Amino acid sequence: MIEWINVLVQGVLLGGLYALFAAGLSLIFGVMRLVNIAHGDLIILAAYLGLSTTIMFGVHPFAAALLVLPVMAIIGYVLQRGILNQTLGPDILPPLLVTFGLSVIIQNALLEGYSADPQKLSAGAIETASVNVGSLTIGILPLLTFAIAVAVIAGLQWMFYSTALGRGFRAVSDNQDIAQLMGLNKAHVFGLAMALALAVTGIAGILLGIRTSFDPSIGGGRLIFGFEAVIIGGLGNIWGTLAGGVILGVAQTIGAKIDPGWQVLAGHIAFLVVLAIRPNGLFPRVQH
Amino acid sequence: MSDPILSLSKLNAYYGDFQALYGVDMDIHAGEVVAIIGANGAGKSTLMRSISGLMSNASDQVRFKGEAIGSLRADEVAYRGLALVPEGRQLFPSLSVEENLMLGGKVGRAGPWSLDTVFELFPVLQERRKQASTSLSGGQQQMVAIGRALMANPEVILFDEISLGLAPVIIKTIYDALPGIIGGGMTALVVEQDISKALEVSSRVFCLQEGRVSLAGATHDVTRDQITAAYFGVVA
Amino acid sequence: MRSPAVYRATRASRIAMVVAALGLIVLAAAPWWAGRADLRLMGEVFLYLSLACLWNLMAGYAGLVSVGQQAFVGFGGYMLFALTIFGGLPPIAAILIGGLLAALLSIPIASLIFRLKGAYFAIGTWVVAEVFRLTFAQIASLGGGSGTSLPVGIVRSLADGRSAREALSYWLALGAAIVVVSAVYLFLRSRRGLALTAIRDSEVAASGLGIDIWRTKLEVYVVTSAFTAIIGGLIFLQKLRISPDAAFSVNDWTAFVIFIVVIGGIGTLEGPIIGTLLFFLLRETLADFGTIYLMVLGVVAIVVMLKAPKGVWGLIRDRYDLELFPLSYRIKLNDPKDP
Amino acid sequence: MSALLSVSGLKKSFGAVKVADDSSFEIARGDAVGILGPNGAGKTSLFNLITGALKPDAGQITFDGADITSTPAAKRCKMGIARSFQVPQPFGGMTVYENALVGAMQGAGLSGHAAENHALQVLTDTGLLAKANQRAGSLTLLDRKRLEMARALSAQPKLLLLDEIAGGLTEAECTSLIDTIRAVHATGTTIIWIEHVVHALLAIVDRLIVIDFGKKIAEGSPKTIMDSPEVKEIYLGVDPDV
Repeated sequence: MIEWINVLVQGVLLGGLYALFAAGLSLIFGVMRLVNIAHGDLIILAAYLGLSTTIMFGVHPFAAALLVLPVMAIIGYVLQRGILNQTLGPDILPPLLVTFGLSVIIQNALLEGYSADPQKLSAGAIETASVNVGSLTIGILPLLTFAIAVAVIAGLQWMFYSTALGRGFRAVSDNQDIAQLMGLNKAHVFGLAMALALAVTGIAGILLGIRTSFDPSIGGGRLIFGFEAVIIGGLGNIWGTLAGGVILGVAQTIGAKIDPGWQVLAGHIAFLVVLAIRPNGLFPRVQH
Repeated sequence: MSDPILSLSKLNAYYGDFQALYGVDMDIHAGEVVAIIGANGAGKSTLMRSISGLMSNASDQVRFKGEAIGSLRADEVAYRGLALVPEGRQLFPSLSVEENLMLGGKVGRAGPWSLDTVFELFPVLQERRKQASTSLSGGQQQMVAIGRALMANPEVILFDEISLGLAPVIIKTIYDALPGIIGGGMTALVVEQDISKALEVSSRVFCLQEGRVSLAGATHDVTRDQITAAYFGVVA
Repeated sequence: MRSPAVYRATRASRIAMVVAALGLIVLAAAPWWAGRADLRLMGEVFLYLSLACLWNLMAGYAGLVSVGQQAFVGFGGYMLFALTIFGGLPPIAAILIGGLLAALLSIPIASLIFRLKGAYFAIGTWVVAEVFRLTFAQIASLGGGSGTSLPVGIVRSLADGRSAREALSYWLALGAAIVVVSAVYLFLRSRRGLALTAIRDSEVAASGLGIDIWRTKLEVYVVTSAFTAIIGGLIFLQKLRISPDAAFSVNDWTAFVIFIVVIGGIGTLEGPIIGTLLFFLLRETLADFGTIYLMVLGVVAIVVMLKAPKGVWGLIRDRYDLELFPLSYRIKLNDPKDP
Repeated sequence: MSALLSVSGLKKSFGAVKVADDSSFEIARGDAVGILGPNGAGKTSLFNLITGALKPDAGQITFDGADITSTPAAKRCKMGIARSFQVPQPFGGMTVYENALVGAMQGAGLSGHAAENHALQVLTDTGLLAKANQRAGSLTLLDRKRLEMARALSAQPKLLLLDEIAGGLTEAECTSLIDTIRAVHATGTTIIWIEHVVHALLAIVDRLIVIDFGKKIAEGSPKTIMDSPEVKEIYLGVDPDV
């Protein structure tokens, strides 16, 4: 019994990481209807940036985030205004193909720069620290990851609904032409949205790098986890994204409990089951 | 006469291969209220899109206070003091009434219009400020759309078919509010398919037919027959 | 005045047909004039050409932008191994049955992922491919995660001697490409093909004119899946070794295929052919640069998509009004009057 | 004799906006009916409901004796309902002739030479033959509107729905359009026509239906309707006293 509760708790906490993968994806889809195939590779890029920063300056990965986040944000803004804005439109192929191209470029650039050897961010004692709750042992790092995920999502929710920036995001998402009439330059607004999304991706990348080892080829898998969390939770609902991440995480830990080879597969199957019974996700945004 | 505040010279507009406007010339002076009428497809909305920057044209075909703005983006035009109340209201559904209005004020131009003065003009909006804009009636939505454009404190305001899809009694309410808006010296272009309403508020009228100006003159000079001829292209 | 006549073949298409026929004779004789490495390379070219044609039919015409075709490439490959090793079937029969099984399997998959729209459909297909990969990695008798080789006995059963096997493998690839290109061409030329082209241009108008969009897309998806699996079988018949990562590689079987189609010209039959030739030209030229070559490929794909979204063939066609595959209906006006 | 199309209690709304509000009417075989109403009154939505592009919230549609309320759009076309789109939706990558051929093959269910000849005939009738080889995407707006009608006719409909096809035509073009529609009507095709160019409409139809806010507010002979002061006010916005 306690074993299964443990599985459940681990799954929920793992879901926090997946929600972080998903949050950026969800944000840019919400604002500009863009699905970024390179999203997973950008997470891995952030992990490598974190790695280089820790090595170069000899700092803790959390301190490295102070550099990685703004760099990722700048990459996002430049990418959006330089390339991705030109792909937006009714046709889905240009953004898909261009981000696919980016994915191949990022993967191979990382391969060229860092080789295919697995790497890991070393965060010291926190990696193994844990607290006991009753007879459960909960790792501090997963707990912290989950808390960060909740904070990030709460922050995004607040930004979206209570700030001028968020108002601009919603307006551009509703009607680009009319938003432009109100003095919003959509190219800039999209750039800001991508900057914010990649800053979140930066957080996700560093936490991923501390938690597990990574290599240039694993971006695609992270994209899929994020995507599954978004769809399970329901498009356009940012708290739903957290719920989606948690469901995915729990499905994976249950799968792993049955057979270690089943971890990822169980997550995919959970996703397909949700798709079969609730094609709009579990918590779709209510239409007014 | 002083220089026009808004001036169109030989304005051509295209959608791909299709030419929607053919060499439209128009001078609008500060403080004027000008009506633009014409049948469906005559090019009225294209004209509004061209002036407001939603459609890009040759730079010097549209001039605002002497500056060539024909090729500027809509947001750049908005900052210069030109606002559009779009056809069909087009409020932002994810924004509340108040947020819609606040976004209108984003360009931050100084002037008489603020949340308070807009609520004074349309008191019903104050009661509903926190509501989703989609929960309002058509007439109330139109008030938000007008208020949103006013919040920019524009020098020239364009009204595109503001009576569209509204019941006659509501249209009357909206038009009754117009003098309070443009009485303050604001320049206005009123596009309407409700011809009599347009003529009522305007001092000059342009009629468009198939992308060309088919009639132009002072409102009190043009006759109903002239309008019918210019509007339909045939004498009824 | 005689009534106007409808015709389809043009001078360019007739010339292209003759050139293609001559070219095919030369290609069919390749085992007698080409070296072993060239033969292998050409076989690979034909298999990529087939994959590109199939993906183009799905994405360029039916609007089903899948990034998960590796699911069926890998499935076809694994069926070759499973049906020959455990079923004792001859390899070619195993490949064909693999295609049939893929068609059956694609129906329930379609009923699930057709619920996703646009780019989400694309990633949904990728999830399915991952499910395939992880599932086959669980099958211990096929080598699990590390994969397995085709037993020597089965390889020998193909033909006597290595050069005969390599010639056979080449001919199978050439034959597959001919079958796929012809099948796609004949399909697009038929009334169903016309309906599919209409869907490509406007779904709302197509459904208003009596075209069942869902069914048409399903048919395309099922047929494409079957052929893709058969090509997958042939790919791994050439390789003689299979593993989950190689069989279900998104880069090898989907990303490159998409790049080929987009660079060549999506939504045309000529595009994938030109794209395949350019892809291999680029690959052979930059082969020594390793990962740089892949980055260049990514950049080329992005630049083409942004600057010339109709691809190389789109540029040529717009400029010269050329059509090598006579799909269009043209009207010969006998009495051209001024409108 | 039973009606070809019968609509009863049809309701459809998008949020607070009602595009069909308890609409009921019947169209007899061989009728030519005009629909009037201001922009945004729900005219095009009515066509979307009849053709199956929209699902009604309530109400019933019967066509040719069969309940088609939940029949998919494609099937309705095969049963004999074809429409033109107000905003033209050409198959832009195909030629003008191929556009018509799609209707002939799919909608009318013809094949081979029968389909090819029918498509040619339709292009001849609608004056598009000279542009048969042109890509539909490169047509001017006027030709796109012609193509809309040609494509609808190519499906050999029993009921033809025309959505604002006369707007922006010159007088001569309008006359030839009227002739074409009259010829189609003469072959027994039932027509419902939404049109702002009233004089074109009046040349064809023998009955008018006026809608506003999704509600049918008047129905009758063109003369009664056009003389009705309330219609003048609602539709033209012109004060009847002027």
